[in-house]
Amino acid sequence: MKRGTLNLGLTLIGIVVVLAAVGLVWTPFDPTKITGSPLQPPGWPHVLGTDGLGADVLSRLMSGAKICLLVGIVSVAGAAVVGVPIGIFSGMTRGWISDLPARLSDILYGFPALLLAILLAAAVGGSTWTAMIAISVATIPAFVRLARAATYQVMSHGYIEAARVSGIPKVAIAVRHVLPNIAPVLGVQASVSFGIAILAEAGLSYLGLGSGPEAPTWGRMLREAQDYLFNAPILALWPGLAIAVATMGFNLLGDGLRDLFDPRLREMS
Amino acid sequence: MTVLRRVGIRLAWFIGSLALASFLIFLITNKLPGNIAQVILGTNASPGEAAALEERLGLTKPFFTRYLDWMAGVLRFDFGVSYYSGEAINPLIASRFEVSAWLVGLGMLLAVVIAIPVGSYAAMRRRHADGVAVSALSQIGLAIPAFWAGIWLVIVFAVNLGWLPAGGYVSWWESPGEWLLHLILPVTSLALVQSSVLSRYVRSAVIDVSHEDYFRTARAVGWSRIGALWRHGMRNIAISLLTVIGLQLATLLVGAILIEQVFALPGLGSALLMAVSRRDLGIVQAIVLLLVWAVLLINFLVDVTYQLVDPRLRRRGELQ
Amino acid sequence: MNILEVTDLTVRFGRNRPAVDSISFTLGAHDRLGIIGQSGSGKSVTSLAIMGLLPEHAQVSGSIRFDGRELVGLPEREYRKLRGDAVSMVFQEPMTALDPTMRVGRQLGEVVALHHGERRGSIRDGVLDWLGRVGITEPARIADSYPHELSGGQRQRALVAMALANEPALVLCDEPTTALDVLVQRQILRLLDVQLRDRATVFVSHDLAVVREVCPRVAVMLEGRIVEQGDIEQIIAEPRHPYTAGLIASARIDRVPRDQPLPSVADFYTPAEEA
Amino acid sequence: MRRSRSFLGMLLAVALTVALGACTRPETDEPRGRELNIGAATEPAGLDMITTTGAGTPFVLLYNVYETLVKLDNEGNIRPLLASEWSQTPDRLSYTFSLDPAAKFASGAPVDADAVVKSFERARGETAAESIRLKWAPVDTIEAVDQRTVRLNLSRPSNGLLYDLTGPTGSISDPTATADLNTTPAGSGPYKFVTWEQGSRVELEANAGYWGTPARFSPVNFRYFADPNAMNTAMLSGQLDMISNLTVPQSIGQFSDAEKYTIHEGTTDGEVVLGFNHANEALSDVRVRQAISHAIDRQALVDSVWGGKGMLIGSMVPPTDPWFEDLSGVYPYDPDKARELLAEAGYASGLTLRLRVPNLPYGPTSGRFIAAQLKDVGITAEVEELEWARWLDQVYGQHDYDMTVVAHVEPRDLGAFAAEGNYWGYRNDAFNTLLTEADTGTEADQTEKLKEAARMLTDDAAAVWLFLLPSITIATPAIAGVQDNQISLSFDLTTLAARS
Repeated sequence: MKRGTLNLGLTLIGIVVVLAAVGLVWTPFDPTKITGSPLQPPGWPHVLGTDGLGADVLSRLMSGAKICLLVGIVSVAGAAVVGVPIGIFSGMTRGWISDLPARLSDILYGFPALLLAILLAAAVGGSTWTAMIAISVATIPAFVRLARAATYQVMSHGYIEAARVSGIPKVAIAVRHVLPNIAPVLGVQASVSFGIAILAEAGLSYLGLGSGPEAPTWGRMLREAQDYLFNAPILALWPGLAIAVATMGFNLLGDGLRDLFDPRLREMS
Repeated sequence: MTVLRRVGIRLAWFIGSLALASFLIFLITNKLPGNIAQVILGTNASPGEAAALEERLGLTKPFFTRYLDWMAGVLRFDFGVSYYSGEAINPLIASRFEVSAWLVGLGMLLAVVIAIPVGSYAAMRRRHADGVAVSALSQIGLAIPAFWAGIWLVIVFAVNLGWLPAGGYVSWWESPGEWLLHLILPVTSLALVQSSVLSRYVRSAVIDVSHEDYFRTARAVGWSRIGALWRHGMRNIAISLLTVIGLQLATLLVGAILIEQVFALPGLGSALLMAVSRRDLGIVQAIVLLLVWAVLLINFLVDVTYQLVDPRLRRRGELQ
Repeated sequence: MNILEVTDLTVRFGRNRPAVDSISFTLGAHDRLGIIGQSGSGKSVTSLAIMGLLPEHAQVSGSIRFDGRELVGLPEREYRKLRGDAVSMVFQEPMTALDPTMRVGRQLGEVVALHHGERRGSIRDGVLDWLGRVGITEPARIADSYPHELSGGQRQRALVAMALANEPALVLCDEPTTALDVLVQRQILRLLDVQLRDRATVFVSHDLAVVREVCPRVAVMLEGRIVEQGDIEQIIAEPRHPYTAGLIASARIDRVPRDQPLPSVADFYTPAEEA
Repeated sequence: MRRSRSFLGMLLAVALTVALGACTRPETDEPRGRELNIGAATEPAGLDMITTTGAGTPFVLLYNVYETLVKLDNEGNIRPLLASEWSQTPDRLSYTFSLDPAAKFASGAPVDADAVVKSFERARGETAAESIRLKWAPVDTIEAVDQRTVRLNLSRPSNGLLYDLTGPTGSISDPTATADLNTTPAGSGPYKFVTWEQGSRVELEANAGYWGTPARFSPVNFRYFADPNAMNTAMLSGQLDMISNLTVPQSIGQFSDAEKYTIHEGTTDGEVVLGFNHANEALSDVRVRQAISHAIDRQALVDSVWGGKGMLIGSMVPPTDPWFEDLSGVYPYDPDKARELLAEAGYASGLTLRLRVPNLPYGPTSGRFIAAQLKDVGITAEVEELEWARWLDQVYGQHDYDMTVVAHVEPRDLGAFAAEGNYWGYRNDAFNTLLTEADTGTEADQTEKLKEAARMLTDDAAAVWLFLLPSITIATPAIAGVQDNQISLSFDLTTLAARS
């Protein structure tokens, strides 16, 4: 039952990863070129048909899969790399200096990804990177808070107290004791954030704040499909479906992991 | 004493955050490349004309002078006038806020009304097929982009069936009936996703609560599962659920922008997008400031409530 | 006539070894039975089975007859009427067993209102009366307090009052004193001793000394089975099962010479799997 | 707590403003005519025709709220409006206009020579937008000969002046109006301004005392949509009576039901230009520019990017201008020729260029299309989509680009290639001379010289003219008199009528 969630999540992610991996070395057609007449229905040789310009939808979907994973990985990793050390530091110290990161991340929390992306896109232009950075920055507070709370929990354990008393440097305690102990919680958060990042990228691209025409991300494809909703609604189906599958995969993975680590998570959250 | 002191410290942080946030907002918006003069003049502009317009709009004054001018206005609740149209910003934001408030408020209300029973059901029946099915449905709801759902709702209900308007907004004061008709689809698409988020939250909270000792006590004195959940479970979920809803509300005011775009609703989010695209900084700053402050305020209120109201949580708070 | 007859009661969770493995015991209308065993022995599951509060996925077989009525398979609707009225339970965690968001008096009054809506008008008086009977000195103030404003002992007293408010015929006590310090433990035991005088009681504990104070009869549970039951003094004097002997020895530190290691259950009994 | 209370106060104030604003909305009990809802894309930037530039303002106000002495009809002819007749001296240095004696403003004040002079002086005065002021450059003095006659004395002959007077440059405002014209327009047209809800709509109502043919609709709402698809769905669900211009022509099929919609297709002044940055080394070579011209199958581009609805053009002149000449065949689609030209120019091994497009409906898709086709001839185009304000700043302002795509929607904008510091970095003295000669010469001279100038741009491959934006107006069958072409800056409501 518990494993079911995890396995389903992994299967869905697997589909996306395979699409992306194959897309790295081979796509049926060049996704940036016009290889057929516009708006062909699914068939042969264009398995999922062609888009409004006549490019192969499957090829673009495959090429989009890798960008989608890239967006997820970069934005989640970026947020974790910044947020987790801050959270651990804040969790290991006492006094106002411990509060500072929490309050700063509260301020940051006031800027949702969309707001950041709007400002960022205006500042440096909309692109896949803009979307990744905006999503990443907006995800930082979640990691800070979680890492901080989890660190508190771990710090109350006797062996950490012992390590501190015996003079082991703080950094070593953080790396050797705290990090491994809070890793499961962070893993769950990462997986959930991954799903959110994919959705956010789609939203940003829809508004024209995300990936440009050079990158056929799923959000971008959805936006382009908008113009053909009535002639070829199926164009809006594929990227929408892909987004749903990927997001659901990571959400389910998060849930599955949570169930797996359940007893520890319950006391922490 | 200690509680008061802790609240005091929190208040100081809060005021500091407000000030810092306002400065950051002003800084960021002023560093945006491109300027209003150019946008107003379009592909017709000559450099001299743009410079003259900038001068006229007061954009050539030093940065700090402008920041202080702006803050002085903000504290008197006067956001100045739009560079773009010369109209006062306050009524503009008020009318935009009205739309967003209805959209987000009703959307959230509908989401809560759906989420509490659905989430509770999924929790209570989590070992049964129907409970799992409900959970799975909410998973799907979470994974579908809200704007995508909105697009399909428009195609089905507005375009094909013609039952409801596809977009636009009619004020309640103009025609309550039209107001409602125009809000049904956008509120529904917002609520579809929000109710998935909330129902999963309710589900896990209900599961947690049903493992609590007081829940077992309630059952032992004769409450049914539903009765115990309603009488003792919901009371305990309420605070954290309200927190989640409150924070969601603030972020949704802008987050609903995708829905506003799909349904051509003149809300805060689309006003922000429009103002940014025109570099109408006065409006951008006003909206961003209000939203960020709203989030900070809600955060602050939640913290203080935890400190004052529920000592059980305070102890938890001390840990953090 | 016996108020409670448990016959061949077996409780199973999934495909695991039964948590309670065909146990039987009986209880007269004013009897008190102690059930003793370590955690995981099935003693708490037994009391929850009697209350009908086992998780949904538990499979229960055998028979529990209360006042001549079969409880196994009783519809939830009927069961609900018994709980808190004819059968009630005192739990071991006074710190968390009360709803933190509701005043104590209200929680107590609710138990009465739930089963006896007709007494609606007199509930407040009843609440104060009960709080006084369980030894709370300022009933009115306590009734208007939230659980976190009470001490552990006061909370446990309030829980006892909740369990007794409807004058149940059978009270199940699940480690009611375990979480309290020794002094308060003593007070609560004395209170229970007085208040449970006219009722049937099942008293679940891991602590032989505690059980000995309130119960004349004891059943020893191990791995879901009752390994011996009977008069408590007799069992202490002549334990028949090595596990019982271990329990007794480990409870008598005073008899251990200073240079000897403290005895533990393991010195007397080794679980079959590990042997 | 002080700070947070002031914040709460603000929120409260917001709520109050909402409530009060809504309660105090003027209730008009006058009988209203048939309502007309028009979907539009470009919102006004302000309501004063003289100080605001941008297409949104005249679109709503010109000919509807404000009138001009002469107006441009949808075939490109100049017709009388406030001036019932006008004449020009043989030396072409003086225009005399006779005002229609019936003409009066919505306020009831007469449109007399005094009002016209005041409006014109304002239009060329300090406060006017530079682009408008510049149009008055040939005019020396403006005089009121008598109450009904106005004379313009020119310092040099100008062919463009009369045409310019049909636009915002020549709009006549009510001199008795005291309110700020930027928020409260005051003109003599068949409609009066009611309200502007920024980002949402502009409402006009019939001017009950109009001096000419009365308005046939009231109120008229111009509703603005940031997302063209939202505009389409609004039309499909019956919320709009008209879409002023369909900006996603691919979706035209949605309106194919002739029972419910009428489609009016015509031309506009909007040339969609693939602009080159002539400061770029490769692009300064005419062979590279010609190669690119040959490498793009423009018909295929129109077919897939603009639903096959745009007309192919070869230079910066739309077919409604008198000096139009069909130059669309000069650079036929010929990838081999393109590769040849590139090799000649020394780029046989390839060339990488940045193609920075604005995020307007035609931008990203044509960017993708062009990049795909240039790839075939060995040019790598790195497509980047820029938000409009950034495009204006970086491409238009700072010339930071190699290639870009943008529609030039201003009428008679051939001169853009002659402007000092134009964003293409294009400079051609012979071309500039032709333009000056055209403006000062006779009407026949003008046509001849401008034809030559347009041809010069084409031969030089100064840019690639991808296509001419079509005017696609969708209306319900109940609306009659919808014009096919959209070549003046106005969305002229006076031609429209309700079919009963």
